[in-house]
Amino acid sequence: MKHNENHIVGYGTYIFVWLTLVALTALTVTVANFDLGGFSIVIALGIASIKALLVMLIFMHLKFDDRVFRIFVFVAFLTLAIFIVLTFSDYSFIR
Amino acid sequence: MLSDASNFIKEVDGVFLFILGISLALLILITILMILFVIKFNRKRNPRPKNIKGNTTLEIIWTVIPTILVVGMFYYGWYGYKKMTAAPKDAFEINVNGKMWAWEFIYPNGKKTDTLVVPIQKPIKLNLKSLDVNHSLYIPAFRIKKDVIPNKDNSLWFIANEAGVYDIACAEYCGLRHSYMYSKLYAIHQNEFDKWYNSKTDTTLTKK
Amino acid sequence: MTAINVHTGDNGSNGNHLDYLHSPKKYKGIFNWIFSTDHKKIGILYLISMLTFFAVGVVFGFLMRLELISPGKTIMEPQTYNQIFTLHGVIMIFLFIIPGLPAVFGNFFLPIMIGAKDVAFPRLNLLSWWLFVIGGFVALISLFLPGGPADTGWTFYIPYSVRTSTNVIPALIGAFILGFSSILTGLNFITTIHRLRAPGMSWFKMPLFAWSLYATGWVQILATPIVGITLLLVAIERWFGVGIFDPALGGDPIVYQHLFWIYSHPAVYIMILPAMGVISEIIPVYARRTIFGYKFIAYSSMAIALFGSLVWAHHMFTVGMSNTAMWLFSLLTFLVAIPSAIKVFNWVATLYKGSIVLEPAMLFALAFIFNFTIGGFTGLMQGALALNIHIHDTSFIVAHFHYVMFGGTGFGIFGALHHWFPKMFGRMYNKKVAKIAWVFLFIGFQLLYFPLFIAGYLGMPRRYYDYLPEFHIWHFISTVGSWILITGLIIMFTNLIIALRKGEKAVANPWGGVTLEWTIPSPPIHENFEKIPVVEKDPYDYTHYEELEEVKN
Amino acid sequence: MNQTVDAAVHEHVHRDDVGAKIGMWLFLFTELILFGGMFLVYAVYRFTYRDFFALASKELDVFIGLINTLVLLTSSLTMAMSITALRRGSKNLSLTFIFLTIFFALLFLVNKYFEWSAKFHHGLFPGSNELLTLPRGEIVYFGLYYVMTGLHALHVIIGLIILVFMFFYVKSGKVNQDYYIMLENSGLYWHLVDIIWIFLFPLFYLIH
Repeated sequence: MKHNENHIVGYGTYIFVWLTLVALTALTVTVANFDLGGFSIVIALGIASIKALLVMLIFMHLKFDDRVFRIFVFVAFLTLAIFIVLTFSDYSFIR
Repeated sequence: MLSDASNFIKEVDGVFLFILGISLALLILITILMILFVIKFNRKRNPRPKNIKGNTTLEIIWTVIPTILVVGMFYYGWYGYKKMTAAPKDAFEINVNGKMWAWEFIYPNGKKTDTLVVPIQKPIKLNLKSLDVNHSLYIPAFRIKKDVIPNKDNSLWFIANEAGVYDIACAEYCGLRHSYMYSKLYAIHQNEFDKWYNSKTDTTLTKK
Repeated sequence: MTAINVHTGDNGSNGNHLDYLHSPKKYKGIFNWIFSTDHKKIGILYLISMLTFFAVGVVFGFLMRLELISPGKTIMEPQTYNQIFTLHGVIMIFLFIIPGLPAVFGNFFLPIMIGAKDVAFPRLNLLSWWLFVIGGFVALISLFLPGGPADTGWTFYIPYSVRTSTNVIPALIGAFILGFSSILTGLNFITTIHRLRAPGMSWFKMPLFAWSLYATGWVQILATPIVGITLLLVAIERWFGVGIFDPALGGDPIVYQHLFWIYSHPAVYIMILPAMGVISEIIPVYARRTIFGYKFIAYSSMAIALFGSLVWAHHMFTVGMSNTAMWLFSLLTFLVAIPSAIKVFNWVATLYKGSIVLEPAMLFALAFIFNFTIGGFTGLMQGALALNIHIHDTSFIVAHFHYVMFGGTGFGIFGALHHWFPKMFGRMYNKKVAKIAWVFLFIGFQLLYFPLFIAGYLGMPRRYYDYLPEFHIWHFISTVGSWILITGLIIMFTNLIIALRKGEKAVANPWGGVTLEWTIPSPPIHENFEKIPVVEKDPYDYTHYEELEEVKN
Repeated sequence: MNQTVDAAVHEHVHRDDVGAKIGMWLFLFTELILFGGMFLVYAVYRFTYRDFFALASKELDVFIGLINTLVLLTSSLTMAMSITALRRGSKNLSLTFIFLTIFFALLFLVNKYFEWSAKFHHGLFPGSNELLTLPRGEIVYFGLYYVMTGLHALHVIIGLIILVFMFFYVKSGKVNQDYYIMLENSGLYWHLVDIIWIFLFPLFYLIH
């Protein structure tokens, strides 16, 4: 656990990630102009998830921290996903 | 268990007795074991304890057996419930309005009543609508209940097997006079019902 | 680990350190308490405030039962009744049962049991108590406002909660603040357990109470925010007329119910899990043997926390959900029964070949198992769909959750109180009186709640101010039961309060326990341990009793 | 987690950086679930009122949303870099980055202010007569829009206040090369605010 604590992420990595994030933003705005039906929400949320993942892994240091943090974050997101999926077991199948 | 008033009594009371039987057996077993152990392994009688750390076989047994039992209970409950969901196509449909704090029943021919009158031996479907807050139409003797919720089309159905007078209650808290939101259900023979249904004047059977 | 001094005459202190009640003071008088970051003092603060709120809740419950002793008006108007049952629910749930075990006994004993000097964030701990008190007062302030307290039931169901003219917003904001108090406690405990276990105390050498608090902590963190935001949204809706849940503005009352129960069902496990942990502590001590199936009990705590978070919609089987949701939630509800059953069987098995002595705490533990088993089985009945339709929203449900919450958690709290009282206050109560109180509580409890099962099955809906004459007998028995129960409460608390001043000095280890809290003086010193212990043995290692007797023979 | 760490922790019981970080993450989860509850409400209503949502979202200005997205992403970058700077010992550079982050946060809020006031100018605010004439699906859309972006803006303000404190802490040396966990935790909070916006942006501005 200790040795990871001393990892310092360089400016270059951050700027690279930031550029990627900006590019993904541009992509999602561009894609939104096309009518893709039900897919548009999937794509929009997919891109947003990639962006969020990048922020968490690099900006929030999850990639370099102890494993226990990644497990925690996974559990938290899983819980939220389960809440949504189970609620939709009602709404998706209602007549 | 108590009557044969509606077509769902057998399922509901059946599940109840099924679970009650298993529960009672296990409750008695657990209680007797506790009392027995407390007496038998009392400190006076048994000053030297034995440190048993566990037993995997036992753990597996008392994981697997409850699992089987509860899955059985689940299936029994689901089976009974499925019958409640699908109203027959030829069901006689009555619209029900729930409002603070009374019920209103509207028949296909436009007749409006504050008590529910239905013919026996015939599927009845109630279409539930709320005019204000949540209510729940509950006929205890028939073992049925459904919430009446604004912006939502709920319905329930039943067959009244025996002629008689039954209570209709509101089971979802709805404010000041929630506990007075009672009405009556009159289950009568078809020919009697037809006569009542086609008469213009008499809207309730309370005088009868 | 230091040798365990069973029944030695002294209180375990070597005299060099003052106990926590007399430790060096930073502030004077009451400020020494309400600004203290000592986890033990905060635990006591919680105990006092929680019991105060409990007393208020009991009074409301007593008045409700009195009103229901016979049909028609007995002592109050319907509006008063509706407000009283709402307050009874809000107080008992948010101010008594949820903080009851984690915040009081968890705060006091978790750090000691895992060999730490304090929790991970002592100042946050104090903040969480402050939030608790503030939240409690905000929730109760409506008693004195024109319009009176909310009359919505503790569930605040939409749309009634945006229609009623009573003071709903204070109750909502109060519950929101209390939610954050609960979250901070959970956050603190999880971090404490991850970071501050004594050297050698691996996860599977942790006492089971710590395990249950760990599981509870996760539920507190991952479920409570949902109800926080939901209640906040209702408040915003009432304030600004924003359309979110109100059907008149396009909202959906069902989505409110989903959100409400996503928290409020797991909340039941926030209430019961620590009580299960307490029972797992009490039984080995008075049976004087190691717990049966340690790992299975530990894992089942986690399993309950997990499955308990997936079953909320079984409160909504009559609202008209899709069939898929119906069978899914019914099945999941049944699955949560399995880990609970495993615990009960392991507790009973722990009695086998023990050396049992029926001290008050043990009696409460046995009553817990009995009540919880009844509560659990009647819970199964509600998991069964066909049957749920009939008994949902009847007094059957009222009886069921009182069996779990009061007969279970409530008795668990009383058990914990009797088990740890000498350690917390360094005084011993009168055991005979405690046992008499237990008899009153047990009989009163059964009389109070069992008739409600019968009335419920016969069709007595809940939250009724008035009822049909056919239910009279059951309500009458129930009300008489409430008097017996309250008599028991009065005897019990009088006994404990007298013991605070006049009880004999307690020894360090009056019951012969082996977890870490029994190795330190009663009451504990300021930072619990003079030297952080190194743990080698299992948490419930009673083999020395076996050996002790072998030497004798 | 091994024993040596635990022993080390006990020696410095008042300084446990990893513990502080665990606590911060746990707190972030509560924030995540808090917004998650609203995302759940959003999902249900979008499912129910698909077309109305698409229609109502045309009222929002994608350009302002895009600008704000870029502003927040950039503020996350400067936030992350301020920690690197501090840990590499360049205090002044770190202060500059924190200052930039605060600047971007303010920019976001100013932008948000103009966006909201434009809406208010058009009469689209909760409880307004104009809003109540719209179809129910659109009322709900605007209800969610105001509540979700409003609560997000509140978090930006809280983050802003924290960052101002951090600026002075770093300046005074209370937070320094050795003891940077406070700045790191503030950063975690700030990035979470960013992540929430990453999802809010497509859900409110880009749906069609």
